[in-house]
Amino acid sequence: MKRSLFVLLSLLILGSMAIAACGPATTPTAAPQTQAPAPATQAPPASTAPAQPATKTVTIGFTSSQTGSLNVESTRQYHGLQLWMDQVNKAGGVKLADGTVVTFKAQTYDDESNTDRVQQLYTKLATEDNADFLISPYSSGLAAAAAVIAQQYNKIMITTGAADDSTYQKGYTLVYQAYTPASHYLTGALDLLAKTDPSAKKIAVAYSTDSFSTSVVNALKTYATSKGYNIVLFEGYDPATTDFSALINKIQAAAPDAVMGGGHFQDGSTFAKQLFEKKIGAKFVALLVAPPEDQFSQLGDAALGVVGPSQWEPQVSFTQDSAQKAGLTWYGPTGADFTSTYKAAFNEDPTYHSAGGYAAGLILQKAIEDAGSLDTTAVAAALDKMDILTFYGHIKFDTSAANHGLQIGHEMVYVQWQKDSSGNLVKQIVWPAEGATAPLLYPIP
Amino acid sequence: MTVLLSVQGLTKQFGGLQALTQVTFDLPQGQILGLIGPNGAGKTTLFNVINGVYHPEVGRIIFRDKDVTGTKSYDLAHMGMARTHQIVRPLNELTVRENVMVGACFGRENHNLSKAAGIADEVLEFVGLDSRADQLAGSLNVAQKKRLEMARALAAHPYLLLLDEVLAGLNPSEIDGMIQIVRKIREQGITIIMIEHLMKAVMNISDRIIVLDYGEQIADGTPREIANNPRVIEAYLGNSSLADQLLEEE
Amino acid sequence: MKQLKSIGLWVSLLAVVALGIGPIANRSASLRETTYIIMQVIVLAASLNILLGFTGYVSFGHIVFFGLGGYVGLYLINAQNWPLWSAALAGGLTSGLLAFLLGKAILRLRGAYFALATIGINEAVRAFTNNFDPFGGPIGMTLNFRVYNSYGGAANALWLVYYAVFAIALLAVVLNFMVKNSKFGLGLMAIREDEGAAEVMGVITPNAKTWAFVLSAILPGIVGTLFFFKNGHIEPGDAFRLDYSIEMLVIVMLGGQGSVLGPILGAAGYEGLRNFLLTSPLFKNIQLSVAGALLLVIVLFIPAGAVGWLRRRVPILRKVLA
Amino acid sequence: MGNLFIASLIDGLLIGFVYGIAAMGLSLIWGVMNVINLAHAPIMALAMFGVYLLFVSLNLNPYIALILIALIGLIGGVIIYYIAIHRVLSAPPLSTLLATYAVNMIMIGLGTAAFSTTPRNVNFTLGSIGSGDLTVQGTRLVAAIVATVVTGALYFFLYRTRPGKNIRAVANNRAAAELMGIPSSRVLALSFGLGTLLAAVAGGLIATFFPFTILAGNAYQLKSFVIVVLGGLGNPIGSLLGGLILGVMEGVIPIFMPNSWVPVLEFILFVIILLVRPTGLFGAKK
Repeated sequence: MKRSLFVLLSLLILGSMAIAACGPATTPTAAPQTQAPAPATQAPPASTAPAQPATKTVTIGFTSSQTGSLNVESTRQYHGLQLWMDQVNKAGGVKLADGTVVTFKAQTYDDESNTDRVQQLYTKLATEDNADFLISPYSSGLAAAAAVIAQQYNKIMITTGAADDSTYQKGYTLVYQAYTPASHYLTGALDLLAKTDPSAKKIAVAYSTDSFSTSVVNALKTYATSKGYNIVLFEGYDPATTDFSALINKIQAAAPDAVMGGGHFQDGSTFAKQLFEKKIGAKFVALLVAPPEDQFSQLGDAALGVVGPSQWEPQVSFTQDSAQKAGLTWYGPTGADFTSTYKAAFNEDPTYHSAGGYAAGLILQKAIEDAGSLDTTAVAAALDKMDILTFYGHIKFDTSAANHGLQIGHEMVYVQWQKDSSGNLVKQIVWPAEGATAPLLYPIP
Repeated sequence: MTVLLSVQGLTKQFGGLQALTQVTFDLPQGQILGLIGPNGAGKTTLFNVINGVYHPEVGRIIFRDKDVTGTKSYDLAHMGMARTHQIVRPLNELTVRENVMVGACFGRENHNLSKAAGIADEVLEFVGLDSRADQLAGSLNVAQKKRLEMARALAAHPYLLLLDEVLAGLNPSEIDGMIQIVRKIREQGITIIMIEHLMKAVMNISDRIIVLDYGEQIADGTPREIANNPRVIEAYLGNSSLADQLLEEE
Repeated sequence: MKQLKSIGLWVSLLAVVALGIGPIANRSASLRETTYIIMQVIVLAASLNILLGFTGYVSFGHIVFFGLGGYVGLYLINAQNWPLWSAALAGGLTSGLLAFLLGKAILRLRGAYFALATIGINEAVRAFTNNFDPFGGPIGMTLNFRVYNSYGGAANALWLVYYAVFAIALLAVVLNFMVKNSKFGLGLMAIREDEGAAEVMGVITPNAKTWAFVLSAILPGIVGTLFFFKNGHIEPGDAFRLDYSIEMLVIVMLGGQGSVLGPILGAAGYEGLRNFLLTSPLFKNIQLSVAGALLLVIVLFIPAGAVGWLRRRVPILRKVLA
Repeated sequence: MGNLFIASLIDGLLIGFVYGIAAMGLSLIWGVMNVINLAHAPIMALAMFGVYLLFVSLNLNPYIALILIALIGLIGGVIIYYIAIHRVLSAPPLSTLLATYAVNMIMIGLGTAAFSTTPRNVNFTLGSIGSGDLTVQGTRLVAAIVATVVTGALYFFLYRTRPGKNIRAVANNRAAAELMGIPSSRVLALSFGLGTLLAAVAGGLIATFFPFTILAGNAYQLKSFVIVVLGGLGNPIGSLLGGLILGVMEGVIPIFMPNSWVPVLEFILFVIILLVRPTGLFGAKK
């Protein structure tokens, strides 16, 4: 039923080329409004409401990419944040030191996936909409532009979906990163390879020439060289590339043990598909961004064995116990709670973008609670001190002048597509070893 | 009599087509030279070559004692050569005055804007377009556009004026008006080459006539000589009595 | 006559001032950011107007000058510690130089061929920047927040940059007016109407076109530096965005090409419309389509743009609207 | 090294066929009516989605879906022509550029709203032949064959049939064609329809082996400009050859230098050819 509606809709779209000039009709969009039936039991911890508290609504400002190339990831991040907000509000909000009960509301605009309007919109958020706190847009480039505004208007901004290290090396004091920085994206994959097969030493790196992917592979290159690996090929490709034949032929000629790199979903999945079709024969393939996506399994056999770093996966099971073991404070819902409420609210499986969005809210909530106030300085101090474990992982920020706000607690997990007993593709966590749900499939069959 | 323009052995080809073959003539200052010939005889091509739009394969063009073969149109304009086009080319979205100012600004005398505006007004009065000065050139009718072409060329104060069928498409009274203008231009001492299909007019107004046929110069002489030249009659005029008629009518 | 003409200039300048004074009057930073973009668009559109409106050459890749200026400027600030103002000037001059070097060659092409060549150049420069390490390659360059301290802190720096772009918008209008009412401009307009005829009348077309190209490249280079200084970050995808180039064409077209007031009206109208569509709950999901449909209507039915339409409908305005 | 070269050459040629057919539609429209169709990219992208949807929902074989999509493309093109192009055909080039760009915006806007920018993938394979370094995918081979057949068919249509001859007559000289009684606006609409049909076929073919989003057409549109300039206007065989040249360049150049320099060379070559031979390497017209 849904399928045929979809077909009908798209035929309508094709047909509407015809009536295009007569003004397009409003097309129903996929973006679901949140009507989170959030079960109260799974709400994040919040102070139980006292009898007659003073109340205050705190505005959280951010832009998301409702159009343009970042639309998918950005929307998920938005959903995660929205879920957090619904839950915290439903649970009665946050109680400050002076007894005021704070609830949250979101103020958001479409940044169209490009920087042109980011500063305009964030300034509007900071001044006109009087946002108390800011969350970053999705992607490092947009977040870098927003950071200037946040710092300038003395607003705390939690960045999520912005992994680039460089933003946190530019002297900002109010920008805090929820993601593991780009420089750590693929280094774990190398550790994994080293542990599995110490004899594999030849690595080919092919990456999308965008800012994020280039940062990742530059860090990887430094790390690999220091570990005695031999980088037999190190080449960029245009992010819009669809035909990787030429590059793959070169990789094949270099005969590497492992292929690493990639960029975003589109190029990464295409690259993986063509690597498979060309029977490249590498024992280990680790790509950025694409593998953790569920759609990656659409590649069928081409997905088998591909490893990818992820900020978070539903199978990740941090618990109060693990917090105790690590000597950290546990905070927020469990992974299972997050996953089920998210599914219920948005009718889709959460990805790490969703979790990142939720985590950004959670970080802010915890900091406000700890500070007991909404004052920027106090909350920033609480963030500086923060050292907690959540369903999303460990959160701790660098407080040195050189890297202030850089995430140093959170670690990537690495997933690999494997086949279950009935031959279906499933995503397994293969690294770090403590959290692994299956051993690494090596070499790729 | 000083020679203003000397054309020596001009040959121009387009692909395999011989557009001009060995065209040679001298044009003394102050003369009106008529250029006639059937359609496709190469008359406009000759203008384009003299004017620097096309470059000849063979031959030389000497203008005011300088070899100007291969010189660009705009340089020739600065040296004092101006022309009109067979198919009018008004600058549609500019006013009539601005059209003429272009000629004055960028022509031989290289005037500034305010000086050019003055010249434009004079010239427009001369060709009888003064009442239309502030109209857009695109809004003129064909006859007015022809005058505008003329005015633009004149505003450059050229030594040599190339007129390409300025009479074509005009009604008889307009033709008379235009002929008056051409005569007055000559009185100012400007040398003219005119391409014309209207035999009566060209025979009467020219000091000398050159006949082109298939790019070849088949005759060169006074109107009377041309009218009696058997090759011209055969190739172009058709019968000899017509030629006599043309000459005698006025 | 003369007076009437300069009324046109004053009307245009007044329009820019009316748009730009708001944030200064009420010290609203949010309004300032909105207005900043309008001012930037005025500069870009007015610059493009010199080539498109006066000379009749459609540059589809004009954004290359904005991006290049931004890159050169940011590089000088970031790596060479130049002050913003001289870096911006250097950015503008570099763009002008590129236009000068390219001009003679590509301005021989006419119509759509020229448009395509400009796209090719934009793409070539973008791809080159991606490989050019001094500019950070694909990563681009990010300014250290400290840089803003030399301008009285970030808040103050953003105000300074706003004043600068405001001033440059006024300058761009004056430049448009001066070009339009100069002998040089008359030559350009002759080229626009009929290049062959202009040449025969003595307009040295290769030079005139090249200088028009250079003039239309310098200010975009300067505001490129200003924008990316304000932005704090530059990377190839943001600097050489072909879509932005096309937006500028739309704006010039919307306001009326070849007029001084046109780019201003176009910039204000277009940005107003976009802001409305982006924030309107009804249209925001299909804002691109609505904008496209509007553009189509304008192209089909009001090709002369707002100023052209007004001039045709209300002849009295013809003299006042420069 | 030898193997690398041959493998790169084969891959380049195969992708070249697709590039060629992608450019053919642009070239036809440009050659016939002097319109650069900036809506080429979304038309290709929508065709990709068309094949995808028919494949996913009705389980239709992609090649059968392709025929359906081609027909829709033809009709869609004719409609676009009458709405957006016809009125501005004799206006300055900017008008048609902006009119087609407006159509592009409308289509991309609606497409993004309907499909988001999530990548899709037609999970369809014909296996592959060859082994080791020299592996060729079935779908790509079929695409090359389809491209060749379509080129041949187009050539036959333009040179052997009445409507085709009419198109060429209008392309050569619209006024003269009208004098000879050729209904030029109907011929132009047909040419535009054919152009979009070709774009749709190219999009549909690409969907069988590359993942795509609604924005996926842009890269091919840019390449198509380069190819059209290489191959000359309105010349189907020229486009195919241009596509092959570009494909081979993209395949072979990376052997000698970093892959990321390929676009730099591509666009510099593009500008140079525009300057030196604007009629294309194989274009004789004008």
